[in-house]
This record gives sequence, structure tokens and C-alpha cells, in this order.
Amino acid sequence: MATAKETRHAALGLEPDRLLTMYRQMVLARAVDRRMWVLNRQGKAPFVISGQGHEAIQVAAANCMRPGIDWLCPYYRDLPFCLALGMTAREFMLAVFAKADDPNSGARQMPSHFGIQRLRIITSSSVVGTQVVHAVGVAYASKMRGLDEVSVTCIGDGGTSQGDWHESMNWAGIHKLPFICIVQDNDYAISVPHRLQMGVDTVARRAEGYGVAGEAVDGGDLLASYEAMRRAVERARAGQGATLISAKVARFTSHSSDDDQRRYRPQAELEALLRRDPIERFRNYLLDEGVVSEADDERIQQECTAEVDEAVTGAEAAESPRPEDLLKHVYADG
Amino acid sequence: MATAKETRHAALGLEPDRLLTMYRQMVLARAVDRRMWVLNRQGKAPFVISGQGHEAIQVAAANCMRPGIDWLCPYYRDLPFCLALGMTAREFMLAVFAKADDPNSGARQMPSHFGIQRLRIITSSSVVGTQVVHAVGVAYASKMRGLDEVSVTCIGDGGTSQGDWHESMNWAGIHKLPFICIVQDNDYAISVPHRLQMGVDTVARRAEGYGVAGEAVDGGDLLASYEAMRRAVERARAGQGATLISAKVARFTSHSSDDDQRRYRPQAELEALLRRDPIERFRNYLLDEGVVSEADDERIQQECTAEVDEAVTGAEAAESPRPEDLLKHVYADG
Amino acid sequence: MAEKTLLQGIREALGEEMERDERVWVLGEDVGKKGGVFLVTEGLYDRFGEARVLDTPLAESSIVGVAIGAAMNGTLPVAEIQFADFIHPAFDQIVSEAARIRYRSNGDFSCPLVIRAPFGGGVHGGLYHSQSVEAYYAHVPGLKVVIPSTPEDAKGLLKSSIRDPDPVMFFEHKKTYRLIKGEVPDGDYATPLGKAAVRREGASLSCFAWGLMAHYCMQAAEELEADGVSVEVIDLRTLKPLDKEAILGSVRKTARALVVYEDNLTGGFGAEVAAIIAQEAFEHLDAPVVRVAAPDVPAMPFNKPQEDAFMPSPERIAAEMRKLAAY
Amino acid sequence: MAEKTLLQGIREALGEEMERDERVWVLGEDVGKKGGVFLVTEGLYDRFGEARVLDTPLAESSIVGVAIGAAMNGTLPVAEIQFADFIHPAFDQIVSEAARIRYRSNGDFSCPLVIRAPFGGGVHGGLYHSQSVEAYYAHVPGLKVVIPSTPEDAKGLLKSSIRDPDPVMFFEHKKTYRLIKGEVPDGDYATPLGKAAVRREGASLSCFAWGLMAHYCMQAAEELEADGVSVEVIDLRTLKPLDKEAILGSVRKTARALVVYEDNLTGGFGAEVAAIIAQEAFEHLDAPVVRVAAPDVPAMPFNKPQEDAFMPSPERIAAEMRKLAAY
Ligand SMILES: Cc1ncc(C[n+]2csc(CCOP(=O)(O)OP(=O)(O)O)c2C)c(N)n1
Ligand SMILES: Cc1ncc(C[n+]2csc(CCOP(=O)(O)OP(=O)(O)O)c2C)c(N)n1
Ligand SMILES: [Mg+2]
Ligand SMILES: [Mg+2]
Repeated sequence: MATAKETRHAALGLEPDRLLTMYRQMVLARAVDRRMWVLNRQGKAPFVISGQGHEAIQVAAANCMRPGIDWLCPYYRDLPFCLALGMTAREFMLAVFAKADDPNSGARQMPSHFGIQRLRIITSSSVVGTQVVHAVGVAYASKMRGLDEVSVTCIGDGGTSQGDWHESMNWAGIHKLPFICIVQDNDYAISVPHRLQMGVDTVARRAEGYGVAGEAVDGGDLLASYEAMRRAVERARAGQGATLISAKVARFTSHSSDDDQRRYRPQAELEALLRRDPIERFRNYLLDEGVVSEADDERIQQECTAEVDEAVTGAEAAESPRPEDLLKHVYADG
Repeated sequence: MATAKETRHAALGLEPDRLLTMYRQMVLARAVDRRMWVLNRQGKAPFVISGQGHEAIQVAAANCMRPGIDWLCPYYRDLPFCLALGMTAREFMLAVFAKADDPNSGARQMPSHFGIQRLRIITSSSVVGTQVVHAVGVAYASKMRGLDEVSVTCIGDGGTSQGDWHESMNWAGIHKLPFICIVQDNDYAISVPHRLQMGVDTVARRAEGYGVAGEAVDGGDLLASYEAMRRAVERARAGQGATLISAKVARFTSHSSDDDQRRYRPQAELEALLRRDPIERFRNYLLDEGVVSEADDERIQQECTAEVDEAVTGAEAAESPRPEDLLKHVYADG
Repeated sequence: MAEKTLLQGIREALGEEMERDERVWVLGEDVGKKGGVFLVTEGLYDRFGEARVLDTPLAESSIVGVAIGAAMNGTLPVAEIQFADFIHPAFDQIVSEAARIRYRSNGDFSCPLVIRAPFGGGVHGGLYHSQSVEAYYAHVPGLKVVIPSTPEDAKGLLKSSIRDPDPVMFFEHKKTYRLIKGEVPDGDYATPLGKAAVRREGASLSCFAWGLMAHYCMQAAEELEADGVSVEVIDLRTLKPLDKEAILGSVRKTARALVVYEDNLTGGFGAEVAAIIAQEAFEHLDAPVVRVAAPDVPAMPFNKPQEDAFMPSPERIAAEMRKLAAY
Repeated sequence: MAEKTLLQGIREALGEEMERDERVWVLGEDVGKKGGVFLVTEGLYDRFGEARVLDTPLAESSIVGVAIGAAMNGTLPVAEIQFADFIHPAFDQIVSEAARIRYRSNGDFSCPLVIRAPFGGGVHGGLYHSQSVEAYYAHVPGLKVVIPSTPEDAKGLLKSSIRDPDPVMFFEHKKTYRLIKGEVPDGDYATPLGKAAVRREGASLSCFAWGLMAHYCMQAAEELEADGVSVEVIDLRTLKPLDKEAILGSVRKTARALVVYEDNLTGGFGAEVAAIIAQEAFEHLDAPVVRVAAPDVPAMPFNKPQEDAFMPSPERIAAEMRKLAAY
């Protein structure tokens, strides 16, 4: 039992090392993400889409998983998630620059369409919602094969409106699957506000109707996110079934580099977002608890910047795909 | 306030006349339905699908609606519903015999694919789930146009698994539409049992997650069904939004004339069904309350049989569709 | 007359039809305050309000299904699918429902509905923001399929589509939105569905196309002009109903047919055009019916070298024209 | 060898493959205790248990989507769609997902999956239990499309499909299930995908078909034999990959081509076959490439007079053969 004086992280059994790892993962993700916007403005990256503001829930979730054993069916905001699972900054930048060695798709897809077999990050499309069903299928196969694997998927608040999302939750409930659906609820689907997306405050209210567990969590709070996710993973591993986590997060950037959120979000709302920075919040916690010092933080930021610099330099110099390879990999034999 | 001695129907404000009407509608529906199975066995009706066991919820619902003003997007078990809204036995039999004058589809569709403009029963396909979305669209249009109409739709328990069902409920919740979805939950989708269809006992549990009202009702109990439906209609008319009614019912027949439910339902279960006959139950109530006598009942049965006889004779003698009319009504101008 | 972009043509048609007939309304993802991801519906939200310019949930099947229901209750919905690539979740509602409302009810019901969607590539859209989907729908009896390629047509054909009593699929090539400019007549006009447009008369061969490819064919034809080869370019404009007479008439004149489309070769709508010619103008043909289309790979990659390799280019079209003319 | 129905061929292939490889499993509506609405999966539930013969919720998109996920996690799912008419809700999962898993991941992932569905009419199925849907999928790169017409092929092609590393659409004509009987070789065998079968050699004209129409063409060809017209009948069997060589080779020999399909004429897969012939065998043709297909109405009505009027009949096919042979 946690005593009154016990820290939040100690109550969760989290060691300082792990806290540092998670902090560093968030910082790196933000650094990579910011850089891609710079590249976009420089005309070097035709399209970017961001995870800024969504880092806490993603990094927390990744740290409850076993990379290479548990599965992720991601969505396009999952840069922090994928980095935390082991994707390198360089691998991501190869996609941003549309280079042949992009491990996700050989630059066939837009950047942020993640998929890396070695990390069990399953290839994803742009079609919102389809990945959730795949995650159910993965979980069904794990269960059928008697394997101790957890299948995790992410989606936005808008994505939950898709029929596929419902069909997935229903399957997960029927078969009590080792499946976790994380809804990253940032109040918008491009410009469509929450009130026009659903008639309730949070989709976590839908869990009961499927026979799955529901968790509504502040997705900007790393420790709260970690707690909810860990409970979900334990539930999955214990054969107690699926969990729907709805994590409230803040979308810091426009939807993508093709969007301008000032067209539809009030200025005051945009300013208020900044107070919801998950990285700031965790940094303050770590400083307050003495887990990191200002100097540590400075070092981490510098390391991450250096990592990004190197990734960009390497990726920019890499080869572009060859036109004739357009015809490859339609089928196994071609 | 109902006093202890007040009858259930009086508490609902139901006059004996209306009770008789509803009773007669159920009896007629059953008579028509039974006859079509006879015709099927005689080789005169290649395909039949039944509403037997579902009569109470349907007739109750129809009696809360204003035919020709409120809308119904039906499904293939809604014979009692459609008769109660004003479809004649003869009109139905024209479909059963696949005759040109079938008002539903000119015998282009299988029987029980209802759709009659004059009654505001909207044309339905065989594709499970699609009708629910149409009902939402109808309701949205009514609301947009400021019309005081209620849009009702029916679907089976299996049908709620479709993505379309979810998307519809979500719309209904967002816009607080004058929309009512009646789930006729008969525990099976053809042979697939409830436990493999959903992870919960009743879909009424899903209402809250959409921001719509939920009612779980015994759909074999006419008065309970009437009560739930009337509340839903009042809610809709008062602009208070949508209702999801889940009505437990018993499927008396095999799924359709192409099915044999003995292959997958235990004998004991089939026998137990008979004790759940909604018509029996309502008859007993009416006899107990002295609303009808045995003699009245006898007369009603005979009238209904005569109505069916006449419908069959008329429909059987009607013209078949002409082959060349195959090409008509693809577009307005053809 | 004023010079406008194709996108402006569409926007004007929407605005004018909504003004003219209060039954007309617009629904789709981001069509409201944002004005659509391509800004096609810009300004409509302010003019007509939220109920008639409705931002929908992210669920295409319901966008179409709700429009169907609303069309059966006295309104004229114009549904926007944000990208044609995302129309597939609505496939069932379009094919099983919208297309058959009239037929299956033996004429008792109808479904006056327009579904607009930007399609096509060449804009770094990658596998899921570049596709051509017209072949799926041009196969479906009960639907009409319209693809404008000029600002004038965009406006006039969209007006006809909105006024049409049956469901119309209206596909707008996204690369043409701002690239293609042209005169748009002042005032109200409607361009009839089912009529092809001869963009260029010619005697040596007939070239059939739609969307962006109609422009590429024009470029190629101009190139061939220099070599003394006169190419007739026909923009089909509506694939369903198809202007067979225009196709056959042209082939009877030139005896050579080239069909150009951006979609994958196999089973693309160009196959139908070629098959019609092969059956109904066989006696007039002096050469094989040639198709130029994209290769049979799932879609256009994001990276530029492969995107370029996928798209039929004016150069490739010109080369095929030359070969065919010389056959 | 023993005489079996086409349905038995399919059932045996499923049973044997499940026996041979425990990664193979079956999912769909009513495939379990009931054994499927046509009893194709009868007996499998008792032999292999509920987890591998899974009754799914009534939701086609998830049937396919779950199969896709499971295929990426080491299993070989065979998904049944109860009627091809109800495959449309899964269109997106098939076209955007299954077909592109390999391509979009640059070969990093694959999706070994079979989707079986009964299609076709002539069984009083009405508008929604009679359709042909192969054209939609034969257009999609990344998919294979198989349609057996004999019991031997049904078994052998299904085995190949299950063993294939890519997603295969396997369409079974429901009228052939019990109508068509034939010898089925004993023991394990696999019929290769991508090879057409010459069902009947002939010199006067080539006739291409699949599914039930392959049988109707045989009947018509036999009728013409009596008149001294020798018709070659080629059953395409797999529309994707398509055996172009078999098609072109036959046309080069006979100089006349008839393409017969049960689907709506416009944009049906026969258009592709005709277009290939018109482009690649033009010089060998002595007559127009003729298509016989269903009219462009949404689907086959339930009532018998109109159902019959819709279906291409052996008589109608024979009449077209006669005309073409005499051209
Ligand atoms: C099926 C489909 N429809 C539309 C789109 C276009 N689109 C891409 S992202 C997006 C909004 C997604 O919103 P949400 O699910 O809330 O995720 P967020 O981007 O806010 O994280 C839309 C409409 C798409 N990719 N797929
Ligand atoms: C999309 C779709 N898939 C499958 C079918 C085949 N089918 C017809 S009815 C039915 C079961 C419906 O069960 P339920 O919704 O519970 O309704 P019930 O028949 O029990 O009243 C199925 C699978 C269909 N008509 N549509
Ligand atoms: Mg969002
Ligand atoms: Mg049921």
C-alpha cells in the first residue's frame, strides 16, 4: 500500500531509471517531430503529421509492452510510441525524406504510416479505423495459438465513429481478447469538434456495452497513463479480457502540414493548449521529485538534438527509390 | 397515479378498443405468417421468412406511431409491424406469390422486403444493418425541415454487430434525433447464438455510450413493449433525442424456409419457446381482465382466417411480372 | 464570362444550388468551418448555417447512408467524401442501397443524391490519397458517374447532378482543382449528363479520356500536330450514362482508337470503352484498340520517382499515339 | 476417383487443409454448428472445434479485418462471406487493406488469406442473393481471384488458394454447388492458379467464360456441334492472375471471340477480356469481339419471369455463337 508520503512513481513501482528512459523518449519524440516541421517549411519534406502533445500516453503505453513480443497496430500520430518501441530517429527520417530504405514502406506511403515487422509494429494505411480490426485479429490468433502476447492499437477520437471500431470492440468483448484499444482523444478530427463527433464526453463510456473494461485517463499525465495501461496489460495477460482506454490529449499542431488550425480553433483555445504540454508536466514532476536535475535535463535535450541531427544528415543523404521498383512486391512472386 | 387495483392497460391510458385492435393485429399477423409457411410447403411460395414470436413489440410500436406521418425502416421480420401500419394481407400475399402488383417491389425482391411509400415504410434490402442509417437520415431531414415526425427502425440482435448500426447510434446521439431503434433480440442470428454475437446480455447497455436513452424490455409482453415505445416516441417528439429499445423476443420458426433450426438449437430450448408466445400471453391478459370473451376471440380468429383466405385467393390469381419489365425503373427516365 | 479554377466552378455550383433550392444541403468531414480539406465548400457554412453544411462524424458509410435516408425524406443531399480513397467503407451503402432504391421498390421510392469525391494523383498523395475509383461505380446500374475536367463543366455538370432524380457519383480530379482554369459562363446553366465533349477534332486517330488525362491527351495531341498527325480528343465527362454514339462516331471517322486512363490497367473503365469499340466499330478499325493506363500495382507511391513512373504522362501518351497512327 | 459435387470438392479441400496444417482455420457467419447456409463447412466444427471453425458476429468488415490481423500473426484464415452480395461492407478491408499489405510495407508483411463467397443466380435469390461481384476484385492489384466450375477444380484450386502467400478471393457459383458433379482425384493435389482450362477444343470460334456460364457455354457449344460449328470453350478459372496466353492463343487459332458472363454487361470482367483481345490479337480477328452478359439492371429479380430474362441462357449463348460463326 502506498503511504501518504510515497511518491506517485514509487506507488507504481517505477524506478528512477525507467522514469528517465520514458522522459528521454518523450523528449526525443518531440525533437524529431519538431524537426520534421522545419524540414517541411524548408521544402524538404512534402508532408508531415505530428504526435506533439500526445507523447505521454504513447510512451507510457510502450513502456508497459514487450517490444518484439506484444503487437502494435498504430496510427499516424504514433511517432513517440514507435520510437519508444525501438524505431530509430534515422528510420523515421528515411520516411520523411521518402528514401528507399524507409523500413515502413520504402517510401511508398506518406511518412508516419508506421510498420516494422521486427518490432511487431503492423503496417498501417491511411484509412482511419481499419487498424483496430487487425489488432483484434492479431489478438485472436495469439489466443488461438496459446501465445502470451498482447495486441495494442491506437486511434483518434474521430476514428471511433467508424463502423470498424465498433465491430472490433464487439469481437474483443465476445472473446475476452488480450486486446487494448487506446483512443487518443484530442477533441478534434481535423476540424470536426468533439460535439459533432459523438454525443458523449468520452468513449470510455462505451466499454461496458461491449463487455470490455473502460479507462478514462488524462493522457497528458505520464504516470496516470502508465497506471491505466499497466492495468490493461495485466488484465490482458491474465486472460481477463480487453480494455478500452480513452486518453484525453492535446493536439499541439495543425492536423498535418496541409492544415491550418487557426481556421477553426479559437485563439484562446490554442493558447490554452500550451499549458497542457505532457513533457513540461513530466519534467516538472521529475524536477520536483529530484529524479532529474536541470543539468540532467539539459544533457538529455542535447543528446536528443544530436541524435536528430545525425538522423537527418544520414537520411537526407540516402538513396531515393528507383522508379522500376514501383512494380515490386505486389505479390510474393513479383 | 395508478392505484394498486388499476389494470396495467388503464395505467397506460389504453382503452379496450385499442387493446382489441392490437390483439386483432397480432392474430392477423400470425394467421398470415402461418399461411405463408403452408404455401411454402405446398411449393407455391419459394421463400418465406417469419415474424412469429415477434408480434408484441412490433404491434405495440406501430400503435405508438402515426401511420403516414412517422417513418419505419423495417427489417424482414416486420410483417406484424407493417400490417399494423396499414399494409393489407393481400398486399403481402402478392409478394409471397411474386406477383406484379406486389407494392413492395413488384416481386423483384424476396417477400418480407417491405417498402410502401404511402405508409412511409421505406424500401429495404436484404443487407443487414443498412436500414438503420437510412432511418437516421430520415430523422435528420425531419429535424432540419422542422417537421414533427418520428423515425423508427428495426433490426435483429445480430444486426447490431454491423458497423452501420454503430454509426447510426452515434449520429442519433450527436444530433438528438427523433429516432428510435428497436432491436428485436431473439438470441440468434440464423444459428449464431447470443454469446458469439456480443459480450453483453443486452445491447440496451450500449445506449449510454452514445448519449441516447436505453430501454431493455420484454418484447413478448405487449403492454410493457407499448410502454417503452410510447416513452421513446414522447422523447422523440419532445426533442429530447433518440432511444434504443432492446426487446427480448422468441423466434418461433427456423430462420427462414431455407433453414432448419433443429440443427443447432437444443430440443428443450425449442419446446420452452412455446411458453413465450406473445399472442397467448396477451390473450390470457385480455381474458383475465375481461376485455375479450372466448367468443370474441373465436370471432377474431375466424375473421382473420377469412381475411387471409381472401388475400391468398386474390393474390394467387394475380398477374406475374412481365419479363420485359425487368429493364424498368433503373433510372427515372427508363 | 470570367476565368475561374475548376474548384471555383464546383464551389459556385454548390452555392447557387443551395441558394436556389432550400432542399439542397451539404454533408461531409470538415466541410463546415474549415470549408473542406481542399476548401471546396469554403464560405457555405457562413452562408447557410450548420444544419445545411454539416460536419459529420468520421464514418463514410453513415455519410452516405444518412444522405440516402434524407434523400427519401424530401431533401437533396450532396455528400462529400474527403478523398475518393476513403469511399470504400461506404461501398455497400452506395452499391447495395443508393443505386437500387428505385429499382428494388419498382419505382415507388427514389434517391436523389450526389456524392462528391476528389480522386486521382500526381500530388504526392501516396497510396491512399491518389486513387482512381470510377471503375467500381461505372459498373453499377442505378448510379450515374460524372467526371468534369474543365471549370465550365465542373459547374454545369454538378448542377445537373444535383438536379438529377437519381444518385450521381461526382469525381473531381484533385490535381485539376487549381491547375485547370477556364472561362465559366455567367448565370445559371446546366451541362447535360451523358454527353461527351469533343475537345479537339482530328482525323488520324481518336483518343478517349476523362479527368486529368483529358488534359494530358490534349498536350500529347498538340505535340503530334507538329508531326502532322491529327488526333481527335474526346473527353467522356460522364462514364455512366456513357455517350456511346460519340465514341463510335469518332472511331468510324478515324479508324483508330486510344483509350487513356489513370487507373490501373486491368479492369479499369477504359476496358469497357475498348470492348464497346471492339464489338460495335470492329469493321471500321484499322488498328488494335490501344489502352494507356497505370500499371497493375496497388496505387501511386508517395515518393516522386515512383509516383512519376505510375502516372501516364503526356510523353507516354504521345508515344502511343505516334505508334498507333503509324500502325 | 469418385463422383462428387462441386460443394463436396470445397468441403474436402477445407477439411484436408485443416488437417494438414494447423494454422488453417475457418471463420464466418453460421460456419460452425450449422455448417454454413449451404452446408459447405458441415462437419468441420465437430472435427476441429469452435476456435478453428468460428461463428462470427454479423459484420463482414470485421470478418475480413480479423482474418487480416490473424494472417499477420502466423495463421492461415479462410473467411466465408455468406453470400457474395454481402461482401460489400468488407470492401474497404479487402481493397485498402488485404490487397496492399505486402505492397505498402515494401514486402515486410504479407497477408495469406482466402475469402470464400457463393455468388451468382438462378436460384430464386432475388436482388440480394444472386449477384456476381468478381469484376470489382479482379480490378484490384494485390488480390487473386479464383472461380472454379468443376468439383475437381473446386478442390484443387481451393487448396492452391489456401497455400498461396497472398490474399485470394474464391467465388463459388451457388447454382453449381449441387448441380455440377464430376470426378475428383483421390489424394492430395493442387490445381495451379493462373491457368485457364480448355474445356472443349474447337476451330470456328473461341468462347471465354467462368462459373456457371462455363457450363452454359458448353451446352451451347454442343448444340452448335450438331450444326457443324466447332466451338472452343475456355474456362478462365482464375481471373487474376489471368491466363492471357490461353486467351490470345485460342483467338489466334479461331479468329473469333465470344466472352460470356453473368454479371451486368457494362464494366463486367468480360470487358477486360474483350479489351485484351482487341489490343493484342487484333490482327488475328475476323469478326467483332462479342460479349454476352446480363443487362444493366441492378440485379436479378426474385420473380421467375424476370430472373430468367436476366440470366444469359444456353439458348441465347448459342444464338450469339451462330451469329458470330457466320460473321
Ligand atoms: C476512412 C477515412 N476517412 C477520412 C480520412 C481523412 N482523415 C485523415 S485523419 C482524419 C481525422 C482523424 O481524426 P481523429 O481520429 O480524431 O484523429 P486525430 O488526427 O485527431 O489524432 C481524417 C478525417 C481518412 N484518413 N480515412
Ligand atoms: C450484411 C449481411 N450479412 C449476412 C446476411 C445473411 N443473413 C440474413 S439474416 C441473418 C441473421 C440475422 O440475425 P439477426 O440480426 O439476429 O435477426 P433475426 O433474423 O434473428 O431476427 C444473416 C446472417 C445478410 N442478409 N446481410
Ligand atoms: Mg482527434
Ligand atoms: Mg436474431
